[in-house]
Amino acid sequence: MNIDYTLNELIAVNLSKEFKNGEVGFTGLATGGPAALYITAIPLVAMELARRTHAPDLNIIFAGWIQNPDLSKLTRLPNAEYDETLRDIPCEGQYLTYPYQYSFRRGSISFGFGSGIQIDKQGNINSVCIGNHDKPRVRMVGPIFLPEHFSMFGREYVMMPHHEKRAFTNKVDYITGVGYPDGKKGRKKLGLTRGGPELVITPKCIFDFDKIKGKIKVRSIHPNVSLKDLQDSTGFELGNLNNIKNTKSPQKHELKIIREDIDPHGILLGNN
Amino acid sequence: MNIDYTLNELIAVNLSKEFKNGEVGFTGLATGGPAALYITAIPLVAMELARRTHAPDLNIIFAGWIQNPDLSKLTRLPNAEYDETLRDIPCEGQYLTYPYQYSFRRGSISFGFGSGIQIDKQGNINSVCIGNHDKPRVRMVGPIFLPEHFSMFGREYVMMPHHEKRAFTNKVDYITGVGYPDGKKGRKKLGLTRGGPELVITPKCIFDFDKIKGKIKVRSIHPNVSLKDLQDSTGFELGNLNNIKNTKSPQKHELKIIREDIDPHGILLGNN
Amino acid sequence: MSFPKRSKKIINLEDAVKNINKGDTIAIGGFAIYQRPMAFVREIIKQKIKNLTVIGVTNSIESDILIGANSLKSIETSYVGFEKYGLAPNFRNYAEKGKIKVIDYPELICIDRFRASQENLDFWPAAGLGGTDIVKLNKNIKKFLCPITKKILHAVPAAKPNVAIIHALAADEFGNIISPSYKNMAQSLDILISRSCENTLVTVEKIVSNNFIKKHPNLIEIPNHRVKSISLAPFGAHPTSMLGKYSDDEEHWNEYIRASDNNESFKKYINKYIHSSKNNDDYLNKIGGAHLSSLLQVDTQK
Amino acid sequence: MSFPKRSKKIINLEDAVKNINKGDTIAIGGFAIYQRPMAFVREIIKQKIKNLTVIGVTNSIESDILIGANSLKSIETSYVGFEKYGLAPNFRNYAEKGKIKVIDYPELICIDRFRASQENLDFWPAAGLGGTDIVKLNKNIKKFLCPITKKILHAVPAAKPNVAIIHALAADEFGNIISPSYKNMAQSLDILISRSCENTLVTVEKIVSNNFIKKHPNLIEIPNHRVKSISLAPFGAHPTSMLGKYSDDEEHWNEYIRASDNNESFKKYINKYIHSSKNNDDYLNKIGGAHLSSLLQVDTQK
Repeated sequence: MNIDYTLNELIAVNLSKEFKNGEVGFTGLATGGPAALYITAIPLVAMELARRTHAPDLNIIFAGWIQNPDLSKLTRLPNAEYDETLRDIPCEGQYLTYPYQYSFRRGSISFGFGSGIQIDKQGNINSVCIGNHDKPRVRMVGPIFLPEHFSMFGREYVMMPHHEKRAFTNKVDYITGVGYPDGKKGRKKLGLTRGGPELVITPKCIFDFDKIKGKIKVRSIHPNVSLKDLQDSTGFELGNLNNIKNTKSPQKHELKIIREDIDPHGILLGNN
Repeated sequence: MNIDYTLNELIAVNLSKEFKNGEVGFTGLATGGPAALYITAIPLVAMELARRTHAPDLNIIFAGWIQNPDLSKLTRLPNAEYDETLRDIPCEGQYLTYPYQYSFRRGSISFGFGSGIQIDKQGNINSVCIGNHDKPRVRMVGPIFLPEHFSMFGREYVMMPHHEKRAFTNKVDYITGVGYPDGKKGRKKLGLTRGGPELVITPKCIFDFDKIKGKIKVRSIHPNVSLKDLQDSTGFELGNLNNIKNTKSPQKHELKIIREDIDPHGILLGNN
Repeated sequence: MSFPKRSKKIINLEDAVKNINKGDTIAIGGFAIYQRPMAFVREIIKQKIKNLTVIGVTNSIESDILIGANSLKSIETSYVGFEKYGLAPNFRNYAEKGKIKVIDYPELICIDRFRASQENLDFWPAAGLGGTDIVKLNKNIKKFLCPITKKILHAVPAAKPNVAIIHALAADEFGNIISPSYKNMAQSLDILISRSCENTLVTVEKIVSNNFIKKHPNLIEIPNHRVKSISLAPFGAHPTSMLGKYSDDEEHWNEYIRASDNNESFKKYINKYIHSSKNNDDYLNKIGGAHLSSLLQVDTQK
Repeated sequence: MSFPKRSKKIINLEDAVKNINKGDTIAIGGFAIYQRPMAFVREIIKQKIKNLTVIGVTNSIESDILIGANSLKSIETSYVGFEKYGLAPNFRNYAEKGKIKVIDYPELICIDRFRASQENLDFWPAAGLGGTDIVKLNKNIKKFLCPITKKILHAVPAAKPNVAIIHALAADEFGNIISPSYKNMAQSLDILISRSCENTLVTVEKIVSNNFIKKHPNLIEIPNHRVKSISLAPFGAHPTSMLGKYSDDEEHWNEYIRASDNNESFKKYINKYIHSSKNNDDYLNKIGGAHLSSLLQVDTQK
């Protein structure tokens, strides 16, 4: 039986299985279509799906300050952190003193979602610049909250909306968030006692990490993506991919929950 | 011309002259008649008098969280920090997040008022215990906010409701707040870069400090107190007091402001 | 489609107290004589849990009663006293007999110790402690120099409570706690300690619906995932006050203080109000409906 | 009896800006694209004050416009961008040409730097920075070990702004500032920076009576003694928003972004809205009464 689903649905469903009951998931707010889709909309659907399947006690933190929003009341994807749209959405808590009074540093957040312009083989992420820092070829917004995502959250899902050679590189030009230099051991030596990237999710595949060796590896390749396409779009060697499995297709009942209950108007995942 | 005044009025008027325009004065809340009179009521009257004479921009912080209360609306001296009496008194600000978010440590407070069970020649104060700490002869409440009074406020007025030998001692049994061990130099060596006791005010005299030598000395003796009485009530040598001046008597207009404007019902200073 | 159900966090006070073990280090919510989780504390005494350490800021009857019931081995705080009701009788008595270990910290530093725990730091950098006996008598405070300016500082150890206990206005069954928007020290510290510890046990005046929570999301400063259990305990702070809800019970404070005059009378007090009370409802009946009603406040401030 | 009069802190915006000197390190209130003291920033540009350093948390148009007007020498922050309006054009352009020094800090650490100043610490102890280029490129961050557990930490330098500038709802003539009780990051950070600096210059939407202040004492989180001057500047955050009062001006943001396309058009923009505007009133007339009215919000939340 062949079920029809979109790439966004594929990613959301696979992500949802990563979350355990009782955990707390953190999304920030990105803007611009692809970034917003990957670090806000897909994670929200994935977490809501987890709540409706195996993790009813999962807490969703939306835009850094809205706890367990009623997503069915969304009329559009909010594009500002502090405007009426988020202020007025029904929810179970507003962390108004976020973030400086809150215990994110203590480990309140089980996992988060982040993105950058580059990620490398060790899982380091870059959101600052391409080229020399003091006169860069491309200057981006800055570190923002990524160093915190990569050190104080329990784990980080790196969401990359574009799978291109220049973004998946041997070594990032600027380390905003630290991956696994010399593995978990290396993190510890740097004083990083928790957290780090868990998966890297792209339109073509899902990466995970050999956390001992400190090396990224392909966990699964999305259906209809060729091994050659994947390697050609990636700036570092992927090694032998012959035994790589396909990313698991969504089940019918999972798609039904997404389409009928979580995102009936296609505000989050679109109607593509 | 002889003007009739009370000891409380004498102290309040003399204190008021210590405050400069634009300063911020801090009172906590003590309970029990004598302590409350000395660290709360007299300071409030003194500060209000300063506001009405030479320091209109003086800010009063009452009970640690009420800014510039309308004292004429007091119907009794409040005896609790967080009850309706203080919540409902008209004022210009309530520091509800006091004290941990506030910039007391940055130097917001010009001066404060504190007391203890012992004070010694160097100006060290004790509010913790008499005798050995782990099995004391007398155990008092603890350090409370005094270490902060003596290190982060600009200066401290020590208000001692009883002038007795056992309270004015060569060396306190426990240093809660640091005076001038080896003078100001000694404070600096301990990392204390600001603050310290300025005056010690008692029912018999006003002490100040030789801040270079780090030694308490009598600044003035209250009218009608004999030199012998003063020395007999003090646990350390006062030295030659022959040239000591009398504490300055209040002026008629100062008493008029206190009696008619600040404390018309005698709620603060009593009618004694 | 039927979805899995969320877990409820409501348990009996009796069961909640079973989370406390002999020898634990506990933080008790409230401030001085305000909003203390007294119903919870009474149940600790009823269950005869011993050898506890209280880490506090300013403490009063919630610790004094534990001391008098021989439940505390030590207390780390800036103050134990009853404010307008004078000195804390059991604390003073036990301290002077050397029967309780007292570790003194300044008031602000006591709060900093919880801030350190909240932010996962093992210490807090404190200025202004030099020369005090607070430092001299406490080997856990370490002198160090500011890494940037080399100024003298002291590293004060984080609070690190095993368990935190607070009394709050209301919660839903999932454990989202309502704090009033007009807060003072008691509520501010409750929020802080809930963020300093993974075992926060909460008693509440009222259980409200999840819809009520959704109507007031800005009042949720302690979200369900910071809370281990919720137990219903109306008038749970009695005889301390809950500003905006009820005043402190002056009559009962005085009864307590009189009872603390000697061992025998204190035992009688504990027996009457704790050991021979079945539960919090039974306690409240002993205090009396009319008397409790007389403590209720009018509050139009949200 | 006549008593001496309290000093008033109200001065013209033009005079307030004279408190800023060439080379100063300034903190600018608000957060990202919310509640920025834009009227004040425009007056800085009008008075051609140069060589400034901005110490921030997340920055947007308030810094981008200063960069485009050649007023900034450097910026220390976690973010310069326009959120939903995309990248900050002048920031990006100047950074890529090496014409502005950018010192990167993580978002929470940016806030910690102000907390350090608030508490008179010269550093803040930060965990989790090891291995980042944030540390590698910044000689002012010093590695040190926790004095108690010897865990690896980094000492991040305090913010230490010379001057802080914020835009607020209202103030009385003595300088007591009203903050809404429903606050978000913009107002929280404004309060924090007012406590980190002895030169806080405030613009307000409205001057209110001292009696109004006395009616709402719980809204005074920035008392007069933390404030150096008050200047009236209605719509003083335009084109950024003031949640509960007015929305951001999407049309004007887009005009600004179009103008930032090249030097000439940006000069034209600055000339039209700043150099050839007499004052804030004149600016508001250029934006237009009807257009400003269309931005007003309905807010029943206090």
